[in-house]
Amino acid sequence: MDVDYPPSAQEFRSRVKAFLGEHLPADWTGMGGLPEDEREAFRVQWRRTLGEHSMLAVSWPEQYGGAGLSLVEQVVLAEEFALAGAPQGSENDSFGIGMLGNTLIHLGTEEQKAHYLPKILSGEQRWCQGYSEPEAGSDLAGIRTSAVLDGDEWVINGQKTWTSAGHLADHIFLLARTDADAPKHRGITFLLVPMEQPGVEVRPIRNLAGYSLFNEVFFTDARTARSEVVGEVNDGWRVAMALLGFERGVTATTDAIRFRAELDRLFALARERGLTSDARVRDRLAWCHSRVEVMRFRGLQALTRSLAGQRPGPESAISKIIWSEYAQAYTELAMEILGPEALVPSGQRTGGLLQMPEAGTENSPLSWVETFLAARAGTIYAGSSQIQRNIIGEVLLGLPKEPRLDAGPFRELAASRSSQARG
Amino acid sequence: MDVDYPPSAQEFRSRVKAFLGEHLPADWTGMGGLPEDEREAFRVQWRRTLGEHSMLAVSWPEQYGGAGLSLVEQVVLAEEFALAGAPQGSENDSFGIGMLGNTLIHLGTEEQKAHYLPKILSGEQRWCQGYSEPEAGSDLAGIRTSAVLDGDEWVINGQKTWTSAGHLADHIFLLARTDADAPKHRGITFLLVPMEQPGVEVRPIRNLAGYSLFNEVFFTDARTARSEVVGEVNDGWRVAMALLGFERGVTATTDAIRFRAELDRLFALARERGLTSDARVRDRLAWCHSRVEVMRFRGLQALTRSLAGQRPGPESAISKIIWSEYAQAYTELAMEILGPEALVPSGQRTGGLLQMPEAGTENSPLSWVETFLAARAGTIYAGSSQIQRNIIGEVLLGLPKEPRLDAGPFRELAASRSSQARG
Amino acid sequence: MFFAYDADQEEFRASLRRFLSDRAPLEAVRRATATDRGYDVELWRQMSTQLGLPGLHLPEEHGGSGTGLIEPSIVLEETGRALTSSPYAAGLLASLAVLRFGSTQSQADLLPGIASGELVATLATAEVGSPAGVGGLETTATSRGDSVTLTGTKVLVEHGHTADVLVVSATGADAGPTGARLYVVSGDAPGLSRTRSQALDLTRPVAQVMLDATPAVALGEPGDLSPLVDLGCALLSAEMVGGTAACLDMAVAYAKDRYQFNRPIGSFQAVKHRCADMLVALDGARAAAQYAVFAADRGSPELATVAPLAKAEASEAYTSAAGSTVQVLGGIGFTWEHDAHLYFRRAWADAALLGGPAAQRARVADALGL
Amino acid sequence: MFFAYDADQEEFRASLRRFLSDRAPLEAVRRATATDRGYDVELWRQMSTQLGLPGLHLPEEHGGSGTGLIEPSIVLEETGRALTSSPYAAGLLASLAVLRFGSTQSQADLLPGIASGELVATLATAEVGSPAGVGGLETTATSRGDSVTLTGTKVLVEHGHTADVLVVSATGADAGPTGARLYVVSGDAPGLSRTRSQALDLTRPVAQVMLDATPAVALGEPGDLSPLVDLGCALLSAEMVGGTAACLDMAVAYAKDRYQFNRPIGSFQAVKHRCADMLVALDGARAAAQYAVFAADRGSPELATVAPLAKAEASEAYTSAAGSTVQVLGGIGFTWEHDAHLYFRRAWADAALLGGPAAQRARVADALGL
Repeated sequence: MDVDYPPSAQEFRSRVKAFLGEHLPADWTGMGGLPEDEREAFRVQWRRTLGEHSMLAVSWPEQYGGAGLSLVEQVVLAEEFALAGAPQGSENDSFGIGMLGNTLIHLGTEEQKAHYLPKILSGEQRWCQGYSEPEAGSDLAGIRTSAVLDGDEWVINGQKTWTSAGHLADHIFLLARTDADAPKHRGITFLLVPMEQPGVEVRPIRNLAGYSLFNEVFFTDARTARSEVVGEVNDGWRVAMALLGFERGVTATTDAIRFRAELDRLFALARERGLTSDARVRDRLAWCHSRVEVMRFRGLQALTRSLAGQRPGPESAISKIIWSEYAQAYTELAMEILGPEALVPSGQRTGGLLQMPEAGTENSPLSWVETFLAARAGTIYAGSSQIQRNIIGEVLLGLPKEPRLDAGPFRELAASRSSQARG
Repeated sequence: MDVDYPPSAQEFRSRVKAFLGEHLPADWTGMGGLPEDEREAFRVQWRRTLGEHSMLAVSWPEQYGGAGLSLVEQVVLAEEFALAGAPQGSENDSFGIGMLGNTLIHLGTEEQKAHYLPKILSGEQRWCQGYSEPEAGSDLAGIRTSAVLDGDEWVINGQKTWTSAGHLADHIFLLARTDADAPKHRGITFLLVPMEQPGVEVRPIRNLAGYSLFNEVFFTDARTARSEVVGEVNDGWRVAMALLGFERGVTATTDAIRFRAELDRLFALARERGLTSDARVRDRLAWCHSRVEVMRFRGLQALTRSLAGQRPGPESAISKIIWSEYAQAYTELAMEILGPEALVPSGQRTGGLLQMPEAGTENSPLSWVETFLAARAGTIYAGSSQIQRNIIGEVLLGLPKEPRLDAGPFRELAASRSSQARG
Repeated sequence: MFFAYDADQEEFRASLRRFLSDRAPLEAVRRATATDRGYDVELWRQMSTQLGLPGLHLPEEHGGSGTGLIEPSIVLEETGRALTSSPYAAGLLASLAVLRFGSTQSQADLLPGIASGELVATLATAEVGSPAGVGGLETTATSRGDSVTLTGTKVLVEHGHTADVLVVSATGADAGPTGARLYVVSGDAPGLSRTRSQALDLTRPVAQVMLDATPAVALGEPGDLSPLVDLGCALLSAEMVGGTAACLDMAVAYAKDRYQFNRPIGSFQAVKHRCADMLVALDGARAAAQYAVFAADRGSPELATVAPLAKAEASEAYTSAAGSTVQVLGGIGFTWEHDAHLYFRRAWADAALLGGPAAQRARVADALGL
Repeated sequence: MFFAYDADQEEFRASLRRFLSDRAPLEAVRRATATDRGYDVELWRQMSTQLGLPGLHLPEEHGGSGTGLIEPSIVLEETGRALTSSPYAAGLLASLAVLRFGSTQSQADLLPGIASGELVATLATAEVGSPAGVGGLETTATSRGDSVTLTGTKVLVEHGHTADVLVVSATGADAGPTGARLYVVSGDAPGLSRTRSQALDLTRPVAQVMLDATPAVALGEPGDLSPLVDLGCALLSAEMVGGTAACLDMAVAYAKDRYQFNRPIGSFQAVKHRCADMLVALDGARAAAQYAVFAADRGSPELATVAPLAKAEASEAYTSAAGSTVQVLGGIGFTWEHDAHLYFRRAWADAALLGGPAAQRARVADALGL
């Protein structure tokens, strides 16, 4: 069955295909097919091309310099880029254009929109996100980074962590505690902070595969103007939650495309090793196919709901569980297929994976080992599997919450934690 | 490797083997090999034979009419009986001889010992156990059955459930709440109660396979003498916990023997169906073998510790998880092997299974379907898998408990539960 | 159209769910299946005449409503949820066989009666050695002049002991290149003996049907019967999704209501996360079953991979959910009186029908050319 | 004797654990493996001379302590727990090959040096197409008069780039009925080139060893080398059990210490039960590994089923525990600086060595005559 996209979307798809055919290099197989030392130059050039053809801030209205694409057009574009293995922008664009840009468009002041949106789009500003802290992981609302007004400026102290692309950024949007006497979710403010100042220090975090894709960001009397608040002071939790929703729905169908490409790679690996006739491996490969198909079907359902005007909601917790656990399962199967080959894996280093290799990456044992290692992160970041199951249980099924020990003013919680830790 | 039992134990093993060879019918294959209508008569006759040869209350000291066997002798006897598929007594004996008898020997008064032990041994009294209640399952200490002193008698009101062999019993040992103002574990008393009185009613519970192996027992102003307390008044929780320990260790090695017999049956089934060459089935069968071997190895370790004088402890939670989850896994594999044959399963009804079929049972599809259904109970009764994992986490690993909502006087808990249920 | 039920379909589902919960709650299902016939004839009459279910998918010229397969899949999902015992699914599959393989004559003979609910039809294909019943058959058709007789034994025939007409697969000289062909046998034909079976699944009556030189009529020309298996898998998946959802509802309701340690047990992560896992599996199985039905409805060639895939996903979701439900319910879930075991039995029975999850995945691997 | 370690063995284990935790904590392991040689020579000297580890199991006539295999398994469990990088395991397996297959002369030549720790020996058997390295070999021995040369490539040779002597399996005219025979090659032999490999497992140096007409001496007579694989599986299981226990300790300590939502995360059942599952798997794997080692120690024929079984159990326990540990630790467990990934890598590497769990279960099924 070909699920029917609207004719206008299919017409747009042809245009995107034509654009990609025209502008991608002739021998293009994906970023992973480029020599490592050519990738950065390609990214810069490609971003410029996208900008010139209004294919960069595709979700922004045209009045802000965006492409003003409809949702289904955004989806079609994302699908075709995913199929082609072409990036939709720089590593900072998902934060600047996708998250902050849309948040400002919905919740920012006119001044903020006028000031920031052009700079984000032009690439003059490169943004990153400051949410997690060492003591606030699953319990994100337990953040301790503080912002205190000093005249017309916020003075920021604390530490953020797991800041991806932080070393490439010059601005950060972050959550800071601005009222420690309020309950934990109520005293948080969403701030925009320049990073090129003495009070901000970025240190890379090396991940278990040996790559530095994340950073710690330290704030020591760092400053930003009093006006650099998105939403209301002490209402930052709501802003952060709203932000999460803006980009969802567009990527509903691309996960399955990317996992399909990975599965094709795995099928090829199994065929090369002569293992497709092994009944156990064969069963597991068919199971993997089923999981990727389920992602595709669920993606189409989600997209259909989005096109009908429904906002994506907590059901994304189900998607997160499915893809992140599948990512571990299929890479473990790859390890089984490789057998002892995985122990001294041949091939090129990938340069670091957030989730899976770029399209065009060689089908080498080392690429699989690095994908396998990277897959451990999926069940941890952006809400661990434990947190997702809480959401599914409590929000989708209406099961009762656990007894809470973290009500009351944040100041007291922080103090009680310290005394418990000593005790 | 033959793990070495002490020479004296091996000599005793020969005697048990000889006894079984002499007294079991010539064509004996196990209780399951007897026609259903001959089983009861055999049980009665066999119990008499055991009694005549001091093979009944094997764990009791000789002064109380027991066999006075050493621990290793008890184990050897249990092993040989399990290998032969011969019962060690009646269905009530595990409660009367195993649980209550040993509890009285350790914690009973001289009068209680003198009064009860001979009657238990002779079969004059048949005992059952009254612990669980409809509102007190995993939370056993939440029992509501009350006992109130009225002169020289306790007056008992409430309901027990999951009382196995209750319909065959004429006495029950039970836990009753005797102080509702104490915290929940502290106001419970261990009582001995005759069942042949107007205030006690036994109703069978039909299980999901259609058999009645358990009962509800209702108490309406039932009475027992003031002296029928084991241990101290309001100290019944400790008595109940002590009771759990008395028989452990003896059965450490018999689980593996019984699961081995089941696995041999499964291997035969798979061979009959021509499925041992299917790589998936073959892998699962080898996995089953590994699990049963692990039970055997762990049993030998547990026995070794017992013989060295260590009391069995919370590590039995690990054994419970292993065997109960394995029981579901191997019976599910049997369902896979049977395929559509399981849907209209041919064969004799088993008469009801507590866990697995008696030795000698025919290797029929119906016997497997009934074993498969019965296996669902193992992860629920005697402490669900959830409770076992709490024990493993908290007692064996020292992980912190959850916030408790059930401290304070039991009376208030019961009241708060009622208001929550209304709310 | 995009990938969702439309508003009419959702309304149809809702009204059917109300109807079944009013008219055929589980205590009524238990009563009905305990009768010799195994279903409530009056309920079936209402499903047929009042709701028009058996003819939904049939062409209007034969008295049907011409809806395609999506509406029938909704019926199956809801009857699967309610464990309704009725000859609906049996008639649906039999009529799909007639639609696909039947001559104009046999369609005109059979479909109007099926559409009205007056003719109870069923598919008698499975044999002991052939779970799907479209190949490797032992039941044999013998032609003598114009007349055909069948000899063999069919098992797991839904409502086979009461059906008015049976669509039977058989091999024989006229079976064509795939070695199997469909025949129509009347319920009162000579040489036909049929017995209701003692089944694992208590709420779906099945029978063993023995044919001994039983007169039969060829349904149409010989042809590859395997698309029937794919249709069966797709539709069975929808039914299983309904049952899985019922299990989850039951477990969640109990977890909210049952207190231990002065807390609802659903507030414990051990229970909460087990319920969450049930929903994750259900949601995936539902998407797969829905896609398979949509593919079947369109006659898409994707059906050959999607149907077995959906059957495998739905089987694992259902058996796992039914087991988890018994676990969450604890002791009460292990009793005859509680309905949990009815679903547990249905789940395992459905999972084995037409081949279990591993067999389905083997078909997927074959179809992928692995 | 019954099925437990005796008091001396327990005391030996405790003192060894203290020694390793004082002398070779994980930061020292990281430093040692980052050197070219890949281990700390001074630590190895202490393990050899102060603790006498390499000779534990060797006969007293060759300078050993004659303990049997249980004590070496304790060493492996503890070095597995500490991820100690040393040529202990390599020398143990090489010396077991010498004990089992070596002539009196080769035993006298090699064992005293191994026992004293002065001669670092290793087993070079695995090839790309032969993980166990005792059959299907491509490395070939060629005899010319009294001299033998070997040609071929060995992989995954523990400490192969530094070992003084390598015990190499090869096929050839003199290999006997099983097609494989063991030879001794000196580390400075001509035609020998060896390179340390970039390995998944960061804490166990392995090398690729290429032999090009390299002079060798037959270790003894030809014979069936498969018992070496069983010994290897049994001993590797002990090592994996040690690593599994270290993972569990790490996860539990963190779960007690880490607070989120104003509670230690170990008080949440999601974390608590995951840790409990780690202990369940560890406990089973430990029993299996211990039994396998006891069987190996006695030369019991049970070893042929028990060794692969133990290897499969230990592999699944270790890989699962290492993954769970990363999960319990959350983000911090995903960093290079934290030690969790050292165990995660070792777990998966050990699981693949000598064949993964499915391959081991296939061996079990074969041995059971299934």
